[in-house]
Amino acid sequence: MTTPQLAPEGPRTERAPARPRTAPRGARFVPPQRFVPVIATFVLFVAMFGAGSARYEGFGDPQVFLTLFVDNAYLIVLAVGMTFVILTGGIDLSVGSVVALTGMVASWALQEGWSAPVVIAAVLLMGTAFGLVQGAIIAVFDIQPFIVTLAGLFFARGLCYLISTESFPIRDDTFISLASGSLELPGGYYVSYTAVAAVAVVAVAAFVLHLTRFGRTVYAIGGSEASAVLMGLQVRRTKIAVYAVSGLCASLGGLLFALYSLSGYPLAALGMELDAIAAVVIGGTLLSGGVGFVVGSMLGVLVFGTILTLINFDGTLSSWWTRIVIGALLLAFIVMQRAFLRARA
Amino acid sequence: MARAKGSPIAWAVLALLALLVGNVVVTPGFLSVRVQDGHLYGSVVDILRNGAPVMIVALGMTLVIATRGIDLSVGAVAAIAGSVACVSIAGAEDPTSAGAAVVAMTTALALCIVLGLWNGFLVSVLGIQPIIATLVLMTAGRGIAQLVTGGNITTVTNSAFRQLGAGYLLVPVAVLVVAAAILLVWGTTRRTALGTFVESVGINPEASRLAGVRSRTIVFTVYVFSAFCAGLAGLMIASNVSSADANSIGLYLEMDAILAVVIGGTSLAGGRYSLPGTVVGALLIQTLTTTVYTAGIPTQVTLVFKAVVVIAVCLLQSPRARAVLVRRRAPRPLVPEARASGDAPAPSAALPDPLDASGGDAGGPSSSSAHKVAQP
Amino acid sequence: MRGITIGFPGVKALQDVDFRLFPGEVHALMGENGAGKSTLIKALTGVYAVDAGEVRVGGRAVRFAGPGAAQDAGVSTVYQEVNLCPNLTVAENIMLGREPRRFGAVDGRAMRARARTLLERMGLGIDPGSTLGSHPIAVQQLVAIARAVEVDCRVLILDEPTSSLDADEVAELFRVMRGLRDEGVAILFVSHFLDQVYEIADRMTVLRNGRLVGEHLTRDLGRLQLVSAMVGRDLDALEAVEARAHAAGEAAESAPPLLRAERLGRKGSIEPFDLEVRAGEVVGLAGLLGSGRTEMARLLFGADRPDTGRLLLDGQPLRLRSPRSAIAAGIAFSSEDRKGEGIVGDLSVRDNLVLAMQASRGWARPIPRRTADELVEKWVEALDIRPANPDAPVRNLSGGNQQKVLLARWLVTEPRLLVLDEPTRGIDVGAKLQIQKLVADLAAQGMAVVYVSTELEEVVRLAHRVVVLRDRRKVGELEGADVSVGDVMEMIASSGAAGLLAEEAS
Amino acid sequence: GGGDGGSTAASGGDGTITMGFAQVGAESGWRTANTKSVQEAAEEAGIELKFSDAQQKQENQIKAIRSYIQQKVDVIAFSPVVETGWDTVLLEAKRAGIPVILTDRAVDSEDESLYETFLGSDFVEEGKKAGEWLVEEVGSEPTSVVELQGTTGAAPAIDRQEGFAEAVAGSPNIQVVASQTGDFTRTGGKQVMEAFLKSQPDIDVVYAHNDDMGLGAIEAIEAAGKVPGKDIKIITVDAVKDGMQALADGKINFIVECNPLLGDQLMELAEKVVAGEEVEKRVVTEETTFTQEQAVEALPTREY
Ligand SMILES: Nc1ncnc2c1ncn2[C@@H]1O[C@H](COP(=O)(O)OP(=O)(O)OP(=O)(O)O)[C@@H](O)[C@H]1O
Ligand SMILES: Nc1ncnc2c1ncn2[C@@H]1O[C@H](COP(=O)(O)OP(=O)(O)OP(=O)(O)O)[C@@H](O)[C@H]1O
Ligand SMILES: [Mg+2]
Ligand SMILES: [Mg+2]
Repeated sequence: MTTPQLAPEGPRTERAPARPRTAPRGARFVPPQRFVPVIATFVLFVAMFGAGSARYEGFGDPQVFLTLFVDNAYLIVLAVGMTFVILTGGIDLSVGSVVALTGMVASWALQEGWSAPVVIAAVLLMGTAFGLVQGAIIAVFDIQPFIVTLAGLFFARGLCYLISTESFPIRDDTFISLASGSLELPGGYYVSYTAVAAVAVVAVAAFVLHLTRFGRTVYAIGGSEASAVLMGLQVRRTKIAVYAVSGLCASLGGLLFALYSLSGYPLAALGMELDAIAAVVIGGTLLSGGVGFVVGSMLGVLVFGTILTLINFDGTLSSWWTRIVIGALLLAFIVMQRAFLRARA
Repeated sequence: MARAKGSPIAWAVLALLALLVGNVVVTPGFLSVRVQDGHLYGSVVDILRNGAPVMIVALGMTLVIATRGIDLSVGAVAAIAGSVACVSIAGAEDPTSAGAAVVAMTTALALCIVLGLWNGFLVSVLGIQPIIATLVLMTAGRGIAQLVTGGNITTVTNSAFRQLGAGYLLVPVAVLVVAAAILLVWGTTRRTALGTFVESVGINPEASRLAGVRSRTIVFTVYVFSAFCAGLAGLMIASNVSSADANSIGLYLEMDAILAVVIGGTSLAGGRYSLPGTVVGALLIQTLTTTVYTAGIPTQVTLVFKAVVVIAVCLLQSPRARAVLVRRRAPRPLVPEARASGDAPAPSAALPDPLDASGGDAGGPSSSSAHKVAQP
Repeated sequence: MRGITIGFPGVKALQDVDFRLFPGEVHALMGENGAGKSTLIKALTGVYAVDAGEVRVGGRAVRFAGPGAAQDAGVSTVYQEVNLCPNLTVAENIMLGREPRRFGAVDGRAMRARARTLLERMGLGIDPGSTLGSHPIAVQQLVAIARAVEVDCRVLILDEPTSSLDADEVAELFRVMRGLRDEGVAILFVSHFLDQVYEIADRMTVLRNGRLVGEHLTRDLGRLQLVSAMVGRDLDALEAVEARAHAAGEAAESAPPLLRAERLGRKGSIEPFDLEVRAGEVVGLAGLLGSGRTEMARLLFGADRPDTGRLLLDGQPLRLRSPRSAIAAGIAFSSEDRKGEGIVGDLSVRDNLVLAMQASRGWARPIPRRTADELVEKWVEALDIRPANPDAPVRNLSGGNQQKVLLARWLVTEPRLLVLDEPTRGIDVGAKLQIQKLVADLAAQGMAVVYVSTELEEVVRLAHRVVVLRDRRKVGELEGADVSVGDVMEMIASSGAAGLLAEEAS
Repeated sequence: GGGDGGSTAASGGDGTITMGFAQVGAESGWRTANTKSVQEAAEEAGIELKFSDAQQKQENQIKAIRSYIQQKVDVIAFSPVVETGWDTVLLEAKRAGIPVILTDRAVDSEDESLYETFLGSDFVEEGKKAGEWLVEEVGSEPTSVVELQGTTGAAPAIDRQEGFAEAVAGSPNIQVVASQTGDFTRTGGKQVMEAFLKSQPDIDVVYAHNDDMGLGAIEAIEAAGKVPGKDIKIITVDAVKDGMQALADGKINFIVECNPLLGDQLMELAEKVVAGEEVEKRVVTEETTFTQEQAVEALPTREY
C-alpha cells in the first residue's frame, strides 16, 4: 500500500460549507437550532397570553404580565438553580423542602431577635451548605442524584418539623419593607423588589453559564461526562458546585417565598421541586443534560404562571376541572412546542 | 447494572435485614407471625401487604426507567383506577355482587391501559421528554379521578372487591398478586428477548433502531405495562379500605416507586435494570414506614429518620463510598491531585479500586463511565 | 514507563510493559486489536491506575490523578473514541478548560478566532460556531486532534487519529505532527495503517497480548517483520484476496440487479443518484471526506428517509420506512459511528452479536441460548474477537474488537445486501485482511455488498465497481478489474474541476 | 378552557355582587361538601361566584386573591391554607377597597382591620369536646389512648391535638400512649393502626383527627380480631356520612361535628359587608357532637 498523495485542490474551506445535517441522527443541532426551543417557548407564551387577553377582560393589562413576575419570583430563582443541575444531567429534588426550611429558619431567627441582614446571610449560607453536602455525596461517593436529593428533600422537610410544626409570621420591618417595596414604572405599573431580584438572578446565571469556565464545564458534563473527564475538566468539583448553586438558589427562592408570604410554614412549597423541574423542561432544557438556557427556564415559569392566571380569571372551574385544565393547557403547550420544533427541523 | 454485579442488591438486602433487626430490638414481637381468623397476622405480613402497591408500581417503573424514561403519572393512574372501580361498583345493580366487582376491575384496568397508551404515544410518537409527558397525566389524572367520584369518598361494600387489597388466602391476596406479577415479568424478560430489547433501547436508542429493534413498540409496551401496574395498585389501595378517595390514592406513589427502583440499583440513566433489586427496594421503603409507626418515632422526626436511613443504605451500596470510607481509616493521606511539578505524587489511594467498575453512571446517557476512571 | 501492569477483572490488559518516549520523535505503538495500546495510553495519562510499575516524565516519577493532571503536566491526548461533547460548538470543544478570557468573562470571539486558526492549520474549513454533533465522525476526530494540538504540550498522544480520515486529511495531520516534532514535542502515535506508520514514525514499540515484544527504529524493521511481530505468525499475501474478488465479479456481471436506486435523494444530504447492485458483487463507494458516501449508504438502508426517487428490490418497488423494513428485505447496514450508532455498550458481546437477528425474529421468539452460543462461538472464532468471552460487556472490548462484533451482528442475519460503512475502521492489519477476505467470500457466495472506506486502496482492491462521489453528488462509476487508485482520484479531481467550471458558468 | 366568564367579568356597578372565593383545595370529602355548599348558596343568593382551587398551596391562594383584586370583585372570601403570611395581599385588598371574609380558618395577623369577619369552626374546641367526652366516659379507669393525627403541620391536626390534650390533662388515668400521623386518609389510618396494634399491647381508645382515619382504624381493628366500639373505643371529628353510619352501627363511639355547610352564612355576611353594615368579627358555625344514639336519628337527614 502506498498512501495516495493528493494534489491539494484549492483551499479546503470552500469544499463543504457546513450545511445542517437534516438526518435525525441522535440529538444533533446546528447553531441557530440551539435557540429554537427557547424561541418556540417564547412565541407560544406570547400566543397564550394573547389568547388570555382576548378572552378575559382585564387580562391584557400590562400589570397582569408584571404580576406574573411578582407572583413567581421564587419559582424563577428555583428554576435557575435547577437549570444548572439539569444541565449536568443531574436533578435536585430537595429545593422545595429547602424553600420551606429557609422560611422556617428565617422566621424563627427573626422571632429570636436576630437582625434581618444576619438572617439573610445565614439562610443563604445554610442553603449553599446544604447543596454542597448533597453535591459532595453525589460526586465523591458516586450515588445517583435522584436518591441523594430525595433524601435531602426528606431531611430538610424533617428539619422544618423539628423547628416547629406550626407556622411563624414574619413581623420584621426590614423584611416587610422588602416584601411590600416595589419599583414604580411609568403608567402606574409596578414590580416588586422580589421580581427584580429574580430577573437579576436570571441575568447573573446566564452570565455564569455562558461566559465563565465553570459554566462551560457544566454544559460539557451534560454533553458527555466521560468525555469531560478525559478532557481534563474539573468534573467532580463542578458537579459539587452545581448542587451548591442549586442550594443557594433554593434558599434565595426560599427567602423570596418567605417575603411573598411573610411567614415560615413547615408545609410550604410542597412539591415545588416538580414545578421547578417542569418549568425548566418546558423551557427547552433536556433532562439528559447539556442542552438548555436559563432564559428558557424563566419562560417556562411564566408559562406555568400564565396557566394559573388563566384559570383564576376564568373562575368557573371546579377543583377537579382546575387540575384537568392545567394538564390540558400544559399538554397543548408542549405539543405545540414540539410541532414548532418539528417544523423547524 | 446490579444484575451484572449482584453486590449492590446484597447490600440493600443487608440494610433491610439491619432495619428488621433494629425493629426486633425496639419491638421484640416484631417478627412474630401467628394465624388469626385463618390467615397470617403480624408486622411482617403488614409490611408485605402494605408494600404490595409500591412493589407492583415499582415493577412497571423499572422497565420504564430501563428504557431511559420515567413515569410520574402512576399515582394519578392509581387514583383513576380506584375511583372508577368504586364508582362502578357503587353504581352497579347489585353493588355487593362479585360480578359487579369483576366488571369494575376490568373496566378500571382497561382504562389504565388506555392511559398507558396515551403516555406511550406522547413519549414515543411525539417524542416529548418522558418526565413532562407523564407530568400531564399526573396533573390532570387526579382531577379526572375526582371528576369520577365527584370529589367525594366513594365507599363500597363488596366482599369480592375487598379480597384484592384486604383479603387473605392464608397470605394476603395482594401479596399473591404481586408475586405473580413479579414472576410473570421476570419470566417474560428472561425467557423472551423483551428484557434485552428494553435494555438495548435504554442504553443506545439509535443503535437499537439501526439494528431493527422496534423501539417504538417497546416504549409503548413499557408505559402501558406501567399504567397497568399502577391500576392494579390503585385497585389494591381502594380495596384495602373499601373506598376510593381520589385525592389520596397513590399520593406520592411515583416518588416511592422511583426510589424503590433506584435503591434497587437501577440507574435512572437507563439501560441495565434489576428486578430483584426493585423488590428489595420496595420492601425497604415499606419496612421503613412500618418501622416509623411501630417504633413510635415522633412525627416530627419521621422524615429526618427516613432521610438518614436512605442515605445510609446508598452509602453502603456505593462501591466507591465503601472504598473511600475504608481508605479513610488507613494512615495514608488523601491527596486529591498530582500537580504539574510531580513532586507530590498522590498515593494510589486517591484512585478508586477495581471494585469501582460499575461507576454509578448517573451523569446522563452518554456517560459511559469506563472502568477505573479516576476523576480529577 | 517501566514495568507497567494493569489488570481488569478477568483480563490482564498489560503485563510488565516498558515504554520510552523521547522529545522530538514520533513513536508508533503497534499491536493487534486488544493488544493493550489504548490501555497503555490511559495508564500513562492517569485514566487508569496502574497495578504495578511507574511512569516518569523528564526523569521524575509521577502519578497523574487523572487526565486533567496529565494535561497540566504537558501531556496532551486524543483518545481512541472521539471524546468530545457533541452538544457544544466546535470552538468550545477545542478550547474547553482553557478559554481565553476578557475582564473575567470567556471571550467568545477570541475563542472562535483561535479555534478557526487551529482548524485551518488542520485543513478544516468548518464553522467553529457550529455544533460538534452536527459533523460526521471524521470531522469530530479532526476537532479532537485540533484540541490536543492547541495545548502547549511536551507530549502529544494520538490513539488512532487517522482511522476515519482520508489521505488528504492524513497528509495534513502529518504536516502538523512533523512541525511539532521539530519543535521538540514527543509524539506517541497509534495506527493500524502500516503505510502511515512507516511514513511518520521514527521508532516503534510492538505489543502483543499485553506484553512488550520489542522496540525498534522504524528503518530497522521491515513491514513483514513488523506484522509477524504483532501477530506472532506470518500472513498470506494480499494477492489471494484480490484474485478471488475479481473471479467472483465476472459471474456477477451477468446477474440481474438485486437493488436499484432510481433518482434516490434527500435534500441537504445527497443529490438524487442512480445505483445498481447485483448479487455477488461488491460496489465500492469512493470519495473524499464529506462527499456523501455515508448519506448514500444510509438511504439504501432506510436509516434516513429519501425525499425523492425510489428503490427497487428484485425489480419490485421497495419502500423502506425504517431500518426494520430494510432488514426484513434482507438489507444490513453497519454504521461508521461505532460508539453512537453501533454498539450497545452495557450489553454483553453475545447480546450485541445476536441483536439484529433477534430483532428481526421479534421479542416473542427468543434465540435459544444454545443457538446463540453457537453463533457467538462461530463468529468469535471466524473474526478472532478477543477476549473470547461472550458475557463481557461489549464496551470493555478494544475498539477493533467492538467493530468485529458489529460486523458479526450483521453477518448472522445472512443478508442479501450488506452495506458496510467503514467496516475496517480501527481494525488491525491481520484482522483487516480477514475481513476483506470474508467480504470477498460472501460476494462469491452471492451476497451483494456496498463497501465504504476512506482507504481508497481497500475499496479499489475489493470492489468490482467503484462509485465515485464528490460534494454529495455521484459523479461517476468505474468498472473492471484494472481500476486503480489513480483512476478514482482522477475522477474526483476532474469532476471537481468540472463542477467548478459549471459553477463559474452559472 | 371551560366556562364563559369572559364578558361577565366583575363590575359591581350593576347591583349583582361578585365574590371571589379562594378555596384550599379538594383534599377531602369534607372540603368538597364545603365547596358545594358555598357554590349552591351563591347561586341561591344571586351572587356571582369566582371560584378558584389552590390545591393546598398558599402561593396559589395568594395568586388567586391578587387576580380577584385585578378583576375588581366586590368581596373576597377564602379559607386560608395556613394562618400566617396574609398581611401583604390582604393589605392590597384593603387598599383596593375590597372587603375580605375568612372562612373555616383564621389568619394570624396583628392588624384585624385587614378582614371584616371570620366565619368558621374552632378546631381547638373540637379537640376539647372529644377529650371532655372521653374524660366523662371512662371516669377514673386507667385508659390508654392512641392518637391518629392529621397531616403533620396542618392547622386542624395541631389544634385538635392541642384541644384534646388540654381536656384530658386533668385526668392522669388517661394516657396517650402513641401518636402518629395518618395524613387524614383511610389508608393512613389503617396502616398506622395496624402498627399500633402490634406495638401497643392494650389500646383502649382511638382518637382520630377525622372520620376517615377512624374508618381506616376500624378495618385494622377488625382484622386484628377485635371489635371496634367495644374492645377499643373510637372517637373522631367531622361527622361525614360514612362516619355517622359507622357511629350508628356502633363501630365508632363518639363524633365531634365540624360543619362544612357554611355557604348560606357566608353569603349573608357577604351581602352585609358589601352593603357596608357592621358584622361581628368572629362568627362561629353551629356545631354539635354525636353519640351513637344521636347518630341513628341524624343519619337519614345527613347531607354529606
Ligand atoms: N474497561 C475495561 N474492562 C475490562 N477489560 C478491558 C477494559 N478496557 C480494555 N479492556 C481489555 O483490555 C485489553 C486491551 O485493550 P486496549 O483497548 O488497550 O486494546 P488496543 O490495543 O487499544 O486495541 P485496538 O487496536 O482494538 O484499539 C482488551 O482485551 C480489552 O478487552
Ligand atoms: N473538510 C471538511 N470541511 C467541511 N465540512 C466537512 C469536511 N469534511 C466533512 N464535512 C462535512 O461532512 C458532512 C458529510 O459527511 P458524510 O458523512 O456524508 O460524508 P462521507 O463521505 O461519508 O464522509 P466520511 O464518512 O468520511 O466522514 C457534511 O456535513 C460536511 O459539512
Ligand atoms: Mg485501542
Ligand atoms: Mg462516512
